[in-house]
Amino acid sequence: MSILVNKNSRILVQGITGNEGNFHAWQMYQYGNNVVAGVTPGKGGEWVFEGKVPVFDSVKVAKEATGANVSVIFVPAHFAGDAMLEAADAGIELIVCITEGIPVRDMMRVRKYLDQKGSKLIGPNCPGLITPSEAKVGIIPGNITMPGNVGVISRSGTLTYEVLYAMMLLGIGTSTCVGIGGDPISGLSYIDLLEMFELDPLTDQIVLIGEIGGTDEQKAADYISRYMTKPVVAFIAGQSAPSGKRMGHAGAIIESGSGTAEEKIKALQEVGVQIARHPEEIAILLNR
Amino acid sequence: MSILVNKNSRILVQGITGNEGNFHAWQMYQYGNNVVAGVTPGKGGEWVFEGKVPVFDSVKVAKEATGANVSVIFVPAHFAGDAMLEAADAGIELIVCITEGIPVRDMMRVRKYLDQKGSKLIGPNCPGLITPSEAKVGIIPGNITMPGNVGVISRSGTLTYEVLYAMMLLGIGTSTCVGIGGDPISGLSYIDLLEMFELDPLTDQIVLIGEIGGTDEQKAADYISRYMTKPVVAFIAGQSAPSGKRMGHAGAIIESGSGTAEEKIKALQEVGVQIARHPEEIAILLNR
Amino acid sequence: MKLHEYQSKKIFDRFDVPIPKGRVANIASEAKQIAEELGGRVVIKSQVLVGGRGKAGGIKLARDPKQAKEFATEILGMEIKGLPVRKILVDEIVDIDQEIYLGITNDRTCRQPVVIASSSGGIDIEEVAQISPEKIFKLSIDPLLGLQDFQVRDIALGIDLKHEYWKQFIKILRGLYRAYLDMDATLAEINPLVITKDKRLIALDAKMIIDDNALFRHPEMMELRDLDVEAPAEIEAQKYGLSYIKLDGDIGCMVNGAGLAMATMDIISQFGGKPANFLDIGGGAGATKVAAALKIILSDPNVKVILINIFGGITRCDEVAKGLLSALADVKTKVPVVVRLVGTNAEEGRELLANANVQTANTLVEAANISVRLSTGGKL
Amino acid sequence: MKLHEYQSKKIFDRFDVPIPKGRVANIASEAKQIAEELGGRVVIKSQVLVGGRGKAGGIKLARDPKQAKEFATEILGMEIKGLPVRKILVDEIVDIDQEIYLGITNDRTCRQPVVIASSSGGIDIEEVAQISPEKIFKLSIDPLLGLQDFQVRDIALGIDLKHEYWKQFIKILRGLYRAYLDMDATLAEINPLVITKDKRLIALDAKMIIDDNALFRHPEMMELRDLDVEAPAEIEAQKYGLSYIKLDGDIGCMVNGAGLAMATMDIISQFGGKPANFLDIGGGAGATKVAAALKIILSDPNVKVILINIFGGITRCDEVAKGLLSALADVKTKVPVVVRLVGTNAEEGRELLANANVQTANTLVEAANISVRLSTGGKL
Repeated sequence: MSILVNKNSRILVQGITGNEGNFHAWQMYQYGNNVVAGVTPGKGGEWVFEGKVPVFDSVKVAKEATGANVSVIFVPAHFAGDAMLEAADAGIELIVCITEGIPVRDMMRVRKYLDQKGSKLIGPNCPGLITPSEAKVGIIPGNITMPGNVGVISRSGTLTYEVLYAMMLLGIGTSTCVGIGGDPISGLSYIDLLEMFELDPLTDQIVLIGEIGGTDEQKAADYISRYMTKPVVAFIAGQSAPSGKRMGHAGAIIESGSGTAEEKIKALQEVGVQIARHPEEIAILLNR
Repeated sequence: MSILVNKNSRILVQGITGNEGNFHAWQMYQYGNNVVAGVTPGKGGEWVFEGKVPVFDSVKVAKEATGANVSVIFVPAHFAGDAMLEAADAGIELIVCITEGIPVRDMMRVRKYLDQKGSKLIGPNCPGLITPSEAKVGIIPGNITMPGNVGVISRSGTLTYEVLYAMMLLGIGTSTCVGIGGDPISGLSYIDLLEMFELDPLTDQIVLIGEIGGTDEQKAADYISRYMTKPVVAFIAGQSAPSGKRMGHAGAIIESGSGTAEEKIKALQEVGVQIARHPEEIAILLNR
Repeated sequence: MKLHEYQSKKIFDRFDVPIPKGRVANIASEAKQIAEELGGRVVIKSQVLVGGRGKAGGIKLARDPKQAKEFATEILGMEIKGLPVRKILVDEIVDIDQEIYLGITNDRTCRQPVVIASSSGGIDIEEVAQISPEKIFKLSIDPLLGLQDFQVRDIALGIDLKHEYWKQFIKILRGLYRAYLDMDATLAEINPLVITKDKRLIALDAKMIIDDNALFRHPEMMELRDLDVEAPAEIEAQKYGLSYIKLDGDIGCMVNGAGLAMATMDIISQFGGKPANFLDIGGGAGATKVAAALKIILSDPNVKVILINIFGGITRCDEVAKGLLSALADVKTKVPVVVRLVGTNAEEGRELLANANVQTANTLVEAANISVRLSTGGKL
Repeated sequence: MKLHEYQSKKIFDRFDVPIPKGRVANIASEAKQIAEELGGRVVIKSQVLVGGRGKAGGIKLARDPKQAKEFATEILGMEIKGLPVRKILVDEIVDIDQEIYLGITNDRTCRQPVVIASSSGGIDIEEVAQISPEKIFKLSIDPLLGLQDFQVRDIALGIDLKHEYWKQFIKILRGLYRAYLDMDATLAEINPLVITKDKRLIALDAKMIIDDNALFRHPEMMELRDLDVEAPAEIEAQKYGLSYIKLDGDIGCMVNGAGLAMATMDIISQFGGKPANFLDIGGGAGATKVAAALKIILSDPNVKVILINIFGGITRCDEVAKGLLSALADVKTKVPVVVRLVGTNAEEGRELLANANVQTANTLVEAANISVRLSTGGKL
């Protein structure tokens, strides 16, 4: 078992003929065989990956032809909003947007429309998700994690890999790892995923990787204290970050003293979440 | 029994201090005592009708103070779209818009938003509705109809009065009479109301008053043949209207031969609806 | 409000929809000059607000400026379906490879804007819709979200447009949609949108209809109004907020409410009479409005009798009666007037009329009956 | 991207938000001239991108043009919170009756724009929010529907604005919202929005922050950029798509991914070291980018050691290694470099580095440990 994606997921790649899209779609394709189609407007009719994966002009056509139900988006920021709307309009159930640098104004409209359509969104500005040995949707390297009983949720990209890798070195695998992205407006939240992991029979414990900015970790803490029975281990990045400076992610900024790592750590500790001092320590704190 | 409004309806009048709004709100007030509030932005704090009905600056405030659940709108066309959005946003369940001349672009947006909010709309460009002796919401004169078992649905205004009056002269009353308005984009349709009347225990037969333009009457005929058990009598105005000329209502135009009275009459007759040759004949065709 | 081709093209141009080079002209010598500027070969297109200009000879290709002047003279002297040609559009000729249809209108059923496209452009789209509906591609637009690029691509796919033209097509449809929205159009149409032999997409023809209810947002549009297409009485009626349409019969009608006005015309027809007009005095009509309505009806010399049917709703019958009496006192017509008043303040109204010796009726059937008899020379 | 008050006011003016009469000046004599044009009494406001200008003496009221020049000279010579004052805004003085706060920003929680208003304007709004939250009125805006007039009225009601000012207030908030939307702002703020003694509403101060991610839609904004507020190395970094922030320590960091970069800084701190910077080389960083990053880190003379932590995801480690080696060959620095590479093509990368005698580490803890030791003068 797993959440969101598994070996039956039929994955579509929007932007499959671009440099990054092509590279990562190939990684995904090699990881399993669930990449069923690509979309690049204007390149419909072409084939990629030695003629194994067809490219379509639109998500609608691709979905009709291949039954795709998950779409992962690698198109440039200017076009990413449109790509997400297109996927939702075509009835794609899960949309994973890797693209970073999407304007907030676009994201507010996109999120509202997706909610109306009932499509789930992961990202943008995220590494995607992986259910080891079953489905890799996005850019999380396939060789740094293995199947297991830990659900991982993270706002960060490479920091997550660090954690997955440290876990694997200790023989700990993951049920599903989801990178929810570091932007201020995004799709599924910590709380949405905590709920899914709590209900997932094959997830026994959860890793939550947070960072400075916003109050999502505090809200997650509140949710954990109310509804979670499974143990949670967390790491919050940015304890040494100065306030008022945006640390890369559009969302990672400490504004007038709020959104600090201290606040977040305190909120999580108060509800019984174990806090790791550095990413590799997460693996040590997990039950084996 | 009745549909949509009854003696428990708590009616709010948007535009109560304008000429027409004030005149008709007074008629409504005198008809019963269910006018609980008025709204005119910038005149909050005033009172009308000998200090009996308070005026508020906004629908939200008026609703909180008085528990209004129906709003009737008399504001000028420029502001009517905003007034409908305001009522829906405040959670008003039934919005009745009398105003005519609202741009189609505004109405498309308004209707979409109201659907999202779950508010019902009657109109615009309509006379409103009346449940005789219980609630008069709009401009249908109170003295030309009486309680009874006939449900009336009409796209027209004064033509409806003509029918109600002819019915009353023969001693036939109405359960509820609803003027749905003559605009191309409007709220509740024939079908919505046929469904309500079919379910209403005190409605035994239905009068449908249509006119040239569009295909709503044909759709109603289709619905009648599928779902209606109660008898329907209809009149369609505009048999003598030339094509290509807009007959007053924004929706009343025969475009390239479609939307003619003949088509509509044929569609209704085919599903067993009795057709009156003139408005006064409707009363004669009804069961007494 | 329908716009002329040249007016629509001017709007298209503002919204980055490419149009042929060209200009409007009022006199033939201008056509010659424009043809010279455009390099000789031009098309002369009559600017009248009816369809079928081509078949009527209102569109001609000229091979040089001299011929342009000849054709211009000819076309400017024409009447097409009863309308005089007062203006011509002189456009460059482009070499056409393919003709596409592209239009945006309001969909009553979905209550949303709808884009309609077809690879079979240049001909009557309604005909295409009837004969080969599979050639018509329709796409509904969420009025809150607006037209999105992916939808434009869906439309390009829907009409099998080659990839090489997508970029131009996207720009054109975006522009057309903005024009449709910004101008409160109920129709914005390019028929045909052509692909030229040198691979450009150009709006060869242009048609826009503006929502009359939205003209308050576009005061500049009033200047574009072409009064030729409207009867003077209809223009006069609009000034007073009346809705008047002249017809062929002899029984003048004044009614409050469009539906009731149509029903009144219908019953007159059923009794063998012929209505002289549709006239809706609208809601809340005061004395001035009624007086103006009466004068407008009487401006039609065919009118032998006037039927006034007022059922009070927004309109108060005493106001109607006062307006009527003041108008009657004013025009002093010999045309008999039959009045029926019911509803709000009807009794006060009828009393006022009875005192002034105006013929009244109780029911619509009775009123129609009396009017038809009077119009056929019968006595009461 | 933060805009100066005078830049924000120029934008407000374009969107019909009334601003005081005034102009920006670079030299004191201009201030005198502007004061003369404005009738003598003016306010001289330093244009620096930090709060608390008033308290720092960066805002002064001048009673006549002569004094305007004096104050201008004074303020143009100032530094406020480390930033030199290069421009001043010279505005007319208006007589104030009431001060209001009005701002629009993005609400992360509702994922919608939110209007924030308060009858207590002119002071720090965050302070008001903490001390008297009941004085703050918030209203969320549906991003698909947009700001509606009824909402503007709800806000006017929410701050108890007198009816007589509603018309002006509606126009201002509509304009502010359009400015916020059109400019892709993440903040558009008027503090204070004043009601003058002669009953006009005017935006006395103006603040806008533009979404950096949306600057591609506003190429004209790049000209408004104030490079004073950004360190030269940060500007250089942006050219290469790098995210660099200089800090006080001595361990230079180069990391891919913002989260991992912060975690790397955190672990350095935990081991008693001090990070010299935050540097995220982003996803898909090629050799050129990495070389540029290295040079930027080395431009800081405090840097005693460089920790490079790359976990391959979008980034391919062999590319990183190549970039690193080419950059090291280029700069020939004596600063020791500790590299940790894991992930996509990591082995190839590590091999390349090992061949070139660069210090590598297997874990983040190990890498941080080595770096801290090296920075404190320790040997390996």
